[in-house]
Amino acid sequence: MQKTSNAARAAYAALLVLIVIAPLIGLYPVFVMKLLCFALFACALNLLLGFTGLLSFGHAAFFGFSAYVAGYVIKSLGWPPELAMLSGLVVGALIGLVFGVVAIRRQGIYFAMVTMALAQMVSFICLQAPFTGGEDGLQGVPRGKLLGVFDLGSDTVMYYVTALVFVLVYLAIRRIVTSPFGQVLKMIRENEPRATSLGYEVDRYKLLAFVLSAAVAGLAGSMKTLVMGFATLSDVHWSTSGEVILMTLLGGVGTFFGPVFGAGVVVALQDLLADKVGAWVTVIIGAIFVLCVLAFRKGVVGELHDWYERRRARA
Amino acid sequence: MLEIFGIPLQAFLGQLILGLVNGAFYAMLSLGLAVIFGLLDIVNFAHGALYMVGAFAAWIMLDKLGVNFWLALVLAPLVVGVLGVVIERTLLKRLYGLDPLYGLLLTFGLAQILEGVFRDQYGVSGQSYPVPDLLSGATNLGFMILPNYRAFVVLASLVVCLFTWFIIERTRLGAYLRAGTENARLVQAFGVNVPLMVMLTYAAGAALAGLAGVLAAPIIQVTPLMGSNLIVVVFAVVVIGGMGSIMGSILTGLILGLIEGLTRVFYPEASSVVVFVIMVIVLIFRPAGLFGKEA
Amino acid sequence: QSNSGPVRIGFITDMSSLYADIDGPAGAEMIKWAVQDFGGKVLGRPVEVLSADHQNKADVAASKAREWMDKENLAMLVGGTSSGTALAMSKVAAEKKRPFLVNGAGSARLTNEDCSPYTVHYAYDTVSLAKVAGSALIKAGNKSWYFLTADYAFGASLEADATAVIKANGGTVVGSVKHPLNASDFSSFLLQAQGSKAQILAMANAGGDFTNAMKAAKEFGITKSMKVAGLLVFINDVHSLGLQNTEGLELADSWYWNQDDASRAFAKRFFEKYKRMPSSLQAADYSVTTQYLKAVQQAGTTDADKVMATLKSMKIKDFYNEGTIRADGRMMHDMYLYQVKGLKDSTTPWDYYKLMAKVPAAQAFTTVADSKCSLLKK
Amino acid sequence: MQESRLAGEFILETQGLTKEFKGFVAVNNVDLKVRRGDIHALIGPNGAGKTTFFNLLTKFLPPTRGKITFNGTDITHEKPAQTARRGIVRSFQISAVFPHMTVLENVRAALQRGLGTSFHFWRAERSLYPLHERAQELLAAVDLSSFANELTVNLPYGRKRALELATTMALEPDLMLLDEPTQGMGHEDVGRVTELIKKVASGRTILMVEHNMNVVSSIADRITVLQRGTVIADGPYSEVSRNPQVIEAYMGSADAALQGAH
Amino acid sequence: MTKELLRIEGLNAWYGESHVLHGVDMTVNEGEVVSLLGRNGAGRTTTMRAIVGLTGTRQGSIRINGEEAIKLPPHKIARLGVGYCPEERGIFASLSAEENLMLPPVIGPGGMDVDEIYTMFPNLKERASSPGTRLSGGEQQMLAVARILRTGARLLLLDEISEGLAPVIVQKLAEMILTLKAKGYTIVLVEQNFRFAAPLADRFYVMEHGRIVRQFEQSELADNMAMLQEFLGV
Ligand SMILES: Nc1ncnc2c1ncn2[C@@H]1O[C@H](COP(=O)(O)OP(=O)(O)OP(=O)(O)O)[C@@H](O)[C@H]1O
Ligand SMILES: Nc1ncnc2c1ncn2[C@@H]1O[C@H](COP(=O)(O)OP(=O)(O)OP(=O)(O)O)[C@@H](O)[C@H]1O
Ligand SMILES: [Mg+2]
Ligand SMILES: [Mg+2]
Repeated sequence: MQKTSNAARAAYAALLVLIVIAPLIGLYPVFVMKLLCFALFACALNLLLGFTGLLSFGHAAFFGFSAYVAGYVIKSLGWPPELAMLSGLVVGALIGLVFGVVAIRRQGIYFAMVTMALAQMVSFICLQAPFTGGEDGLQGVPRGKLLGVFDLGSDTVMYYVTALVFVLVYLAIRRIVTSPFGQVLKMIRENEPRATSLGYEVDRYKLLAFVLSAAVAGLAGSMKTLVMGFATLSDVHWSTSGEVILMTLLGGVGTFFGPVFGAGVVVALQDLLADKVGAWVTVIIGAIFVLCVLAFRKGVVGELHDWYERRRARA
Repeated sequence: MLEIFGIPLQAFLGQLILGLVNGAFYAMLSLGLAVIFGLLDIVNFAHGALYMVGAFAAWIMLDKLGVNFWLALVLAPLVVGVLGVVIERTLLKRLYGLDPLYGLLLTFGLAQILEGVFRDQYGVSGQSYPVPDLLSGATNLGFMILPNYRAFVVLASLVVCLFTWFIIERTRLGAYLRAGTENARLVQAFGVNVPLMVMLTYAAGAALAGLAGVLAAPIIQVTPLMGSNLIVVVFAVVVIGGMGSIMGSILTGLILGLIEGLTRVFYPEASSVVVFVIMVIVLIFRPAGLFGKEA
Repeated sequence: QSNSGPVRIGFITDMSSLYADIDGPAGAEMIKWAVQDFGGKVLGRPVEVLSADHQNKADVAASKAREWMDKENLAMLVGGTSSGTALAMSKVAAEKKRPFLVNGAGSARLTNEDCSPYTVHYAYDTVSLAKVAGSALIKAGNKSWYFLTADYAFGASLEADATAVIKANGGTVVGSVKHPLNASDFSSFLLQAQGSKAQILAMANAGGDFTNAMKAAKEFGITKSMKVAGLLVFINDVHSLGLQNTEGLELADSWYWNQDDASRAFAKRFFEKYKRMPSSLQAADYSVTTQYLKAVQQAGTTDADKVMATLKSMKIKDFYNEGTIRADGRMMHDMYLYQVKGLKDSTTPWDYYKLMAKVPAAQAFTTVADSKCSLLKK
Repeated sequence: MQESRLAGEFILETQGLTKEFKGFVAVNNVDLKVRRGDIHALIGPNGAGKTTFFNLLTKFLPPTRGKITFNGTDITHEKPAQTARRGIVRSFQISAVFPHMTVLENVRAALQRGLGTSFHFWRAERSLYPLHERAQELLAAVDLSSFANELTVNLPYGRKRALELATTMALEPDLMLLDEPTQGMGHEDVGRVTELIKKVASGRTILMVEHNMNVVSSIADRITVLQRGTVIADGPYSEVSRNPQVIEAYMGSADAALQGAH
Repeated sequence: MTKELLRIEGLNAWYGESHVLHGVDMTVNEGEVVSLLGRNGAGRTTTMRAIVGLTGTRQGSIRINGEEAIKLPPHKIARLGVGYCPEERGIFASLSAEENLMLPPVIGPGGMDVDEIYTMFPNLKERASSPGTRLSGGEQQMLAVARILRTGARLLLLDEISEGLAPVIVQKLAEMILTLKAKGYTIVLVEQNFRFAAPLADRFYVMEHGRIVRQFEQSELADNMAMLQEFLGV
């Protein structure tokens, strides 16, 4: 297991401080919240891609559908935000279970394709189902009061709630990866037939990993609805699945912090560049994809980690 | 009037014919994908973009240089093929031997780049390409009026598909291709110029996409997004047919076109998703696809 | 909302996707022209124009709008094409209390069940399109209709509004088929339409979807057996289809470049820059900006509530249109029914339309009695 | 009843076990009995069906016909992981370790299942540390103690096989299936691994496929010879190696018989 | 004067960043059988792969039939008359056994014909139409060897060809190598199975840590047994 190095510890401390003071140093809180939601989403994908070795090209389904569910329970049923988040998590896990049962038996490229196809169906349901608002999406979802006390209408309160959820889930993912269960996932990634012959029913482990990942993605989706106030078709579109892969890849597949970094870069790019360069955003995002795959496959964080290790080895 | 499940026979037949036209495009595109996946082990996400480039190439040739359809039918695939050569030489070449997922991701990025560039240049509202004069009429089939051009598309695609199938499954070159699929280095060590073969394969796959693009241009608007709308469906076709299976992707392409046509009769909204439903069902019962060999 | 520093106006529209030609970058330029022509300043403060692309995505539109209102202290927002994005931005504007002026979006919900005190629907809406085109066609004896409808809010409301008009005028709707937004191939939908044997094939879609469907209808010989009605057709669509494909098509619009001298002057200036004629939306972008600046001037503040009150009380008149803004935010202006000319009748470039009828505002838009907007009930 | 079966003489029995591949019979009606505590070798010419037979036992392939009984229980229709938990564990023809885990973790991976916490995703890794002691013991048994914290990829080939044996032992199998355990090994390693197998065999049963007759002759208690999917001889080495049919089909000319080619 | 068919000087090779061969020198004369000995990981397979151009980076000189091949890509090297039978066999799953056999292009005259091959390996004939990787381990090994005998390559690089084969087949292989030698083929044998290689080779090279550490003739074999014992534990 990779031990937390001093450098990593320092980086985490810095990050935590940054998260706490972000709104105080003039960062636009809605932007940072959006970033954290996508970071969560990317962490969810990474749990699967990085730590189980399964590439899902359909993660937007969990993220997006849960986003709708959260919006629906708040807007139409008047549920409080904490229940909305919870329902996002649960719904994500449930769809994950369905997807998992179908897809888990396939590997590699096939797995990617099957998840993509299943996600297309979810996206179709979202287009057709009456409660999603079709092409227009669910708009104007109020944030409400957390636990009946904290008014999330204030960006600052909402921000700290989001940050707290993020930190907790991030720690939870770390725990999952190093847990006894995480060890089995690692075996599966390294040598699946061997894991089977040791008596592990790998499909069940993969399925649980898939469900956990989907649950986190669902939570991220419902958080996003709370933060932004809407859920739309682009949340379930396959290009969102592509984007979250890019985030993970850019930051570093199989590193803990990589997806967070990747989400930061991609969200920031889209935010900063959208008005300035128009269609070139797509070109730039595409180019980053290409560059990542060609030049730093381990992602920025992965490469940094390697570089640090090498330097230490030399010293 | 004769009816099938409450649908007039005429409408039924008409939709089948139209499904076949769509199927012809699925077949051509999935064939190219299968060929590329076979030899390069790359799921070519850029395939849709290459299809789009093919259509644009034809449109630009007509618009700027006055090149007619028949000439474009040859030239545009060539252009796309050359683009394929460039892509293979500069980018894909560096991925051989890695996990195929990297190929998927790289070409995904590539598709975005191509699409973005054309969007910047031409917007998304679409350009129209006239039907060539020779085929401009329509034939009254009794149950529907079928534009001659669409009949031509089906025919042309069948010819192209069968030709490609023959090369791959029945010639020595094809045997190299199939062996190269598994262990290109070893085939090369036997004395086969594999890098050249790989390059030409990608170029040929790209050219097929380009050809499909040219054929599509007179039917639909030529827009930068035309490829990305189609590619996900074509992926599903390839998976249903069995990844890497040549005949599988041709047949599945045609069949799914027909099924989609039928869906349009019974539940039009679902026509865009029926392919995925079928894909899931097929994979549950035949994990390697309809025509795929067991893994 | 501070009272010093620049006055920022935002414009969020489809700059790159389906409707970019109808509105898009040229629309943004029109807003800038309006500001320039106004002197570049209002209340002694410089006016700045921000613009952004929402790619037809409601989420992108809403978050951009929110960001500008939070971070840039935006004074007013102009919303471009597509109903979903406009509805989303309208919610944000209401929450943040900023004037939101809509041109490109069609859905009449903006001033009906989803109305807001800060939203103005300035150009056309689905109700007016339906009333103008629908009633004219029915009067000409086309009683049975079949709809080809884009499968999203705009298409649905266009179909619903048109259906109401048809029924009210004694016509019948024999069926409809929904197609996905941005469909690539319409042949199968058209085949179904043809089976219906209706007199009119009404296209409740727009932009690329409309042009594609129109082309295919021609190709499959459907135009021979049915008359096609485009419920939302812009001059750019006619241009790209060509007169040979559109001759005789009747359509409703709020403005045409060749309707009077003022319009022609504006169009000439536009043509010099873009080598094409402006759409009604681009004209409306210019107009709505000018009117807003006038209202600010008149109110002596950029305060949203005061500016809205002024806008709703003033009389509006310029080359684009003439009328007043109703309490629900609906700009009440005349609408027009045009018919596309044949190749022979078209004498100059872009000379495409023949005016068939002018429909007064009161008959074109939702009446106060029919509206569900609470702002009208007070 | 159950008791007496468990203590039965034969740990594994197959009856009429058959596997056909599209008309080609790879394993044909094999009745094999493996005595508890034996090292039992399965030999035979190439393509005789040895690996296929192993695949049937471990459920990697479903049999076309026949029955497999393990410790008196019919396991013919169980899943691979199930048979592993019953105590049938196989090692692979090619070395199969977890390359990017340390040697210690590799062994721990096998021990972990016994804790029953493998689905506990909320527990810390620390909860696995108590297993280290046993893991170290196993590593010591195969002479790998000094490699415990090495990444497994970096081990030489022979050490990997040793590790694999340690991992297999960690599962406390009643029956170990070894498919060509010395394949691709240098002479030194062959010697070491042979010794190891002998060592781990105490207290359990081993069924192995092996082409190296030196190894077979030195450790196997009993030998079954398979040809074209059928058993052609069965018995102790001294007996089988003189069987003319076996010499003809497998061992080649008589001189080489006792030595094998190695 | 015997002709040098293969001459390697100062050959260095890397897998990614790991430097595996550190200056290998060896020569093989036409018509000779040369055996490369060494422990697991000594670098014998790497040497073979370097000759055919399959390692990552290579430096030094490899002359085949007098032509410098260090800069050539694998397919050009093969065309100089080299046939390579890889350690991992390299049987193609998507090709039938027969297609596998027929796959390598004929690069020169003098190859065996298919009947001859089938007589030598009857298993292959029987399984001719089944997919390559459905053959048993040993059958695949036979196929891998048989495959390069057809091509007319005169320099055969055989890596661990006796591995996983029944003793009876190993004996046949030994006979086959003698036949090939009699026909004038030149052979480099890499073998763990010393007893198989010992009687066949004319000369031996011993490798250790990516270098050649010893070289001797068949006639000197007896004198070198002690040394081999030390190196290989034979
Ligand atoms: N999946 C399969 N499909 C078809 N035939 C197969 C399959 N697996 C094995 N065979 C055939 O069954 C026979 C037995 O194969 P098996 O691998 O069991 O042999 P083996 O005894 O292990 O031989 P070796 O000593 O060479 O490893 C072979 O002829 C092989 O070609
Ligand atoms: N693909 C590879 N990547 C990195 N290192 C490798 C690779 N293949 C071999 N090596 C290393 O190169 C060294 C030489 O290996 P090589 O395969 O040439 O040895 P060998 O003498 O053939 O031994 P063996 O008996 O194991 O076949 C070994 O240390 C091995 O670990
Ligand atoms: Mg075997
Ligand atoms: Mg070797």
